[in-house]
Amino acid sequence: MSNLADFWDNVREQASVSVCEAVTFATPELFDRGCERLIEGAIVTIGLLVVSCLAGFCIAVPLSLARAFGAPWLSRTAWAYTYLFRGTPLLIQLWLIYFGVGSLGKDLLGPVWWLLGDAERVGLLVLTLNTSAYVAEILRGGFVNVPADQREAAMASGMSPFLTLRRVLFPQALRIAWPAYGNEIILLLKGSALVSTITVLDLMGQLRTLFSRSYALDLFLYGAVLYLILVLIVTGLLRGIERLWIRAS
Amino acid sequence: MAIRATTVSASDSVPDSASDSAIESARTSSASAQTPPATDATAATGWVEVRDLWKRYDDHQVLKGVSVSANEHEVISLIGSSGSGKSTLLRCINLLEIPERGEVFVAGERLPFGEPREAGDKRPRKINNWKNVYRLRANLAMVFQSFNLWSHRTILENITEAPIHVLGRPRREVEEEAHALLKRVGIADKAGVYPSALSGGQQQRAAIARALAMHPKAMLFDEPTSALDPELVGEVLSVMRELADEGRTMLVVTHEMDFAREVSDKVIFLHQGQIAEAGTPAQVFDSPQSEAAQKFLSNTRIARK
Amino acid sequence: MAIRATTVSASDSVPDSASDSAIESARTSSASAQTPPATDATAATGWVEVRDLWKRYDDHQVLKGVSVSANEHEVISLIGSSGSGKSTLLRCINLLEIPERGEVFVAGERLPFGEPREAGDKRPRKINNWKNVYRLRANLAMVFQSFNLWSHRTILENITEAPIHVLGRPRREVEEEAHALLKRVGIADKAGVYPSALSGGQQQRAAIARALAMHPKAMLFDEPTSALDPELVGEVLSVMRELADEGRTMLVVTHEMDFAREVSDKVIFLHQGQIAEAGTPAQVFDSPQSEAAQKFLSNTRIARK
Amino acid sequence: MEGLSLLALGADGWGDELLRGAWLTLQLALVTLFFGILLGLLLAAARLSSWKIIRWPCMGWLLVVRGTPEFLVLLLIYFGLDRYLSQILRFLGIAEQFELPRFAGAVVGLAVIFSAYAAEIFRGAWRAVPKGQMEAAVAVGMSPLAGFWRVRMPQMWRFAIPGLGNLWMVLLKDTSLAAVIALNELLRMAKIAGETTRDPLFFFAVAALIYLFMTACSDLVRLWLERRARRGVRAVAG
Amino acid sequence: PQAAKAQGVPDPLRIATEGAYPPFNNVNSKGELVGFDVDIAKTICKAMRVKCKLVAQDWDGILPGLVANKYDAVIASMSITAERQQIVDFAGPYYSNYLRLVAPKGTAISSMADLDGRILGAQRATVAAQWAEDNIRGGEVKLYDTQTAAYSDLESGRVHVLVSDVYPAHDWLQTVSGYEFVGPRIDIDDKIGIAIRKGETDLKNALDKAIEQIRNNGEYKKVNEKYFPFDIY
Ligand SMILES: Nc1ncnc2c1ncn2[C@@H]1O[C@H](COP(=O)(O)OP(=O)(O)OP(=O)(O)O)[C@@H](O)[C@H]1O
Ligand SMILES: Nc1ncnc2c1ncn2[C@@H]1O[C@H](COP(=O)(O)OP(=O)(O)OP(=O)(O)O)[C@@H](O)[C@H]1O
Ligand SMILES: [Mg+2]
Ligand SMILES: [Mg+2]
Repeated sequence: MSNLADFWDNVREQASVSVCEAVTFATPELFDRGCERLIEGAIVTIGLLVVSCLAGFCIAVPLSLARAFGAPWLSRTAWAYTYLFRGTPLLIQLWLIYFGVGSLGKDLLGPVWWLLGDAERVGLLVLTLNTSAYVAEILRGGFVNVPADQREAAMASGMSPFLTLRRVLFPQALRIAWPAYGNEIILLLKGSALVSTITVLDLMGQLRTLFSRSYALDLFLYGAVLYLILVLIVTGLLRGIERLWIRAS
Repeated sequence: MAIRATTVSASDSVPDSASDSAIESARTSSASAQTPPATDATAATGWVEVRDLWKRYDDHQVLKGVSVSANEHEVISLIGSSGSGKSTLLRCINLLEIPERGEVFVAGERLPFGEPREAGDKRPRKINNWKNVYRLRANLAMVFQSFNLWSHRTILENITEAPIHVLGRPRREVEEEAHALLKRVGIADKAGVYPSALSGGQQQRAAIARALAMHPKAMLFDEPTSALDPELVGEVLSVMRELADEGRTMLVVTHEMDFAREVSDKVIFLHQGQIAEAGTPAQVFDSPQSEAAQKFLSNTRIARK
Repeated sequence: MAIRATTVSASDSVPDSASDSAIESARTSSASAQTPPATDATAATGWVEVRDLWKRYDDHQVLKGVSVSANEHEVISLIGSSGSGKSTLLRCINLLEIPERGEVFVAGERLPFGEPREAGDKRPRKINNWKNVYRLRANLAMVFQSFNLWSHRTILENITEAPIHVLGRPRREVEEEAHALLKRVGIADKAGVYPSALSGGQQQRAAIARALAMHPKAMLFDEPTSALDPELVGEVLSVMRELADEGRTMLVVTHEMDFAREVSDKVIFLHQGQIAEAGTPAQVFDSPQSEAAQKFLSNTRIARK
Repeated sequence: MEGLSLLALGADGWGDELLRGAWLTLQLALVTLFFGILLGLLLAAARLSSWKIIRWPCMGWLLVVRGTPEFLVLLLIYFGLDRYLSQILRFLGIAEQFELPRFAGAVVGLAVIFSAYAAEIFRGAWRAVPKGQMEAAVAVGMSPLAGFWRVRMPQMWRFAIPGLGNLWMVLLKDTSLAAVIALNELLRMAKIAGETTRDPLFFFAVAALIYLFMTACSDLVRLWLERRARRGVRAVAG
Repeated sequence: PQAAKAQGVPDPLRIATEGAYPPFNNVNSKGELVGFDVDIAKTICKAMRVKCKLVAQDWDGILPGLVANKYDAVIASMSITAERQQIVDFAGPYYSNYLRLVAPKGTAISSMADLDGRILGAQRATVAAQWAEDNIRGGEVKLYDTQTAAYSDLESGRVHVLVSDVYPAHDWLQTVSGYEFVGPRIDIDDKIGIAIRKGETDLKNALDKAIEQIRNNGEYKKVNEKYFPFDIY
């Protein structure tokens, strides 16, 4: 565990140093002064995004299935979950868990403190839970809109519901849901900026810290450009996957 | 191979769909005519059988007590006017629709849905043992009236999908066979394209190939030649004859009276959700008893000739 | 009414689709056979005409120089094996697909797409004046091979949609007529339900009713009886005869050779994207010249009888 | 007990402030929704246009708006719009100084953000409508525009509503960005109350409940709309 | 005092404050802005004989709003720093500030060296945060959005010591037990001023004059005593 954490710290430091060395010839002086911190922040943001995206998706799939096909009680439970996380601001979720539950302190929380004691872990946890709720709802929309005859053809050839799901419903639902899913990833990327309010030094955290020193509005512009680059990368990946599918329809 | 087939037919008349023997036995089954011993009062007499089927959509009663029994080797044609419930009957047989009342037997096994019912009981029925249903469906291929090809898979993938993932057969073998099937139905050059790029008739042929690739014991065809030209109709007809000779049971919904007359052992005329006429083609076409059948047949051009 | 019809036929042979007169003239058009004077070198000779049509999907050349001309009153049957390009031809006529090369005339008007082309030019063509296309399409109803009923509208709404919103006719009148049409095709009781609750044949009949409700000058039918039972085929046949008598031009893709023989003035046999045989039904069916047609017809069961 | 008295309406408690904040949030969100959907449809149409000259700038715009942190978009629009409008008005000699009302500024900013995401959802829904449906429409002589309104649009909703529902939830909470331009919506009111009483968590929890109430009501509407949009479609569920 | 109102001062004078920094500026349960900053603002306006229009504005947008002419002055306990002076001018100062460390009672900190290996908390965008970042080498610094959040983490044990503006911390210590000021007073020559747009000399002069005036006539003292038992000028 601690090995991984060390490794992560190392990556952050070294990557930011080398990136900044590489770009310094082309970037404005103001940027260079904060460069290493900004790049380090960007790497934290990427880490948060990747992990919460993957973990959130894994949680979202069973949730969306429960929503779309589950028995009423199951569907309603899943709805309550998604609704709780979609219905309240991410900021409030972060604060209630970090400051609220966290204020119970190390002794009361016991092993949970491992998770709640550290701001980055709390950020990751809340982002994951939050995005899983949104993605679940998006996927549900995809599932219920797959034409019924596609499912019937699968069932008629003897597929079990699970197989039908895996081979027919899921690929088609994902295709319907894809643009909305892309939206969610981008919203998550930018929403992750809120973890800066619980002391995580992600891109926004570094940005605001730097800004509070210099009050140079340009800094926000550079920050915006960095976010834009991240969004560009995400959009590119999403589009690439979509391309593969469009061929097929 | 022969040995395997025998073991399968001995005790459990429905081969386990996930094992190799299923396919083998399906292929070589012409040798083994197995009607299981009648162990209980409700045992079936045909390989595919439905008894007293009632099916309603909302307040529209589509099927009103239909019973059909099809033995191995047997080809049964279902004819009847549009909206009389032919497709619904086929869909009930592999339980894509759950009837309110009635029983379905496949391979002598009673498909396990719900308790026997009182006549007046209108609650929707539930299926008890879905596992059984999946297993039996793999032996009961269906060609849909609207083809229902999977839009996200190429034609080849549409065909190999179920053999690989339901029957667990090796991909290479299945693909080889799929190519052969595509050639047989005349669309070998379309293996790699998606269904949306196919003409109506080509889609229908792909759907037929998909059903054949399962080597099912019984097949349910819903107007399998509706989009085909006469040349191809003849082609499909001969494929179906071969299938029947191999011992496969077939239920065919069709509007082509020539077809029904030439290919089937039994013809069933459905009228407003009930069987109005049943018998050999000669009986039904040449001397129909019921008024409905007389009227229906007298209006067809074939009868006029 | 008669006066209006005359004014329309005098100068502009395609009535303005948004005005009342369009419908009136469409209804009473049997009196006015109008082939416009040949004002330029490329003037059409038929009411619906295509010349030297080439259409390619990716690298698959589907149509290879097809020319068809249909006069008023005329029923033309398109036959040919599955995949030969029949549907594609119909879709090109109302420009659902844009051919790479060729010309389309409707009502003597040259549909305005692009400049005449060199043979080798492979750029996709563009349409210059879409307005014209919309106007002409309203006079050119189509029944699709896969019906394409609007899934979000009831059957009644499917039928009244275009007359109300394209032709601008009053709702009450259109609805009355729609009910009459539904009765005529035998699904009067399905007016209020959505297409997904209809059987295949019922959907096809709804699609036919939808096309009829437009009172088009010409109709394009893509296998309009594929899902119908023989009784209904006879019924549709008689509807089409009436339509022809009213002066409507019809292009019918069909696999029913009886049907083609009985109803059409001209039969065109399409083979691999080219016209292999054309002429009266007697010519095509009884003494086909081309090898492809001979083979096709000899394989059909009808020819065998 | 103490908590409840904190929430009293009137001079002694924070209840009325929070409710006023909630009302402002709701107003902002509703007005933004209206303009956001309109703008989103336009953007989606431009995005799907076959003309590169329309499509590419639109893609660029969507990328920039979606790529920039929301509060920055809002700041830029509120402060920027103001300045440029002033300049234009001064140039035209109509007015010396133009001040964009804060509410309008917030709506413009939020609508710009909302529409960028909505456009993507509409694009997906557009594509999901089966091809034959539009073909049937143009084949009866509808112009593409008529076909769009009468066939594609009604069928698009069933694919779009789940995504739009999510966006609506996001929007309802994104109104808190308006705090940057001094609008005291719900979340900021909760923050202020929390700082003043030194009990931010309590007020956040209360705000969360108010948000939940608002979203619960709107989710009922959404479910109803979704069911309506799926009429005529055979259900796959079950 | 002068009969006419000060020259070059808009009437009403639009003043922004944050509204979430008790006891200097916050909103009470009636929805009114209150606090030391607010009272000073009102007193200054009275001295200049102009009307005051106060708005509560989120901290992040407070300087952009000033530059964009949404209001004319910011009275929000804003420290005069070189960075800020690049984009705005300051009138005043109207009070001065120093820093203290706050920690649970009994924490052994007597010099800076004792901070090594501890986690230090501060509010972001304050001089305290700046000082911590510049001067803490051996420990870790965590930055919080609000003072309250920082207190909260001190209580949960995620940070060990807070470095804070002295007056709000003083105010907070009145409400809790178990915490105290530790270590020496950290004097950083922090002056708190009124931010105005660059180049508005008339306004600056008028404000400076008004501050001097209320210092002299006892109005400032009255306000001061309302909040603190010692002079904070
Ligand atoms: N969208 C498409 N993309 C690529 N190829 C296509 C597409 N549509 C049709 N084709 C191909 O064009 C050929 C002609 O198709 P068309 O639908 O015209 O056939 P058809 O004569 O109507 O056949 P059928 O009787 O089976 O309906 C077929 O080989 C088909 O695979
Ligand atoms: N999902 C449904 N909901 C409501 N009614 C339905 C549904 N599916 C079918 N029906 C009705 O049930 C009746 C029988 O339909 P079915 O599809 O079995 O007819 P069919 O005999 O196959 O006719 P065709 O030859 O036209 O295909 C029809 O009247 C149809 O309207
Ligand atoms: Mg049917
Ligand atoms: Mg076709």
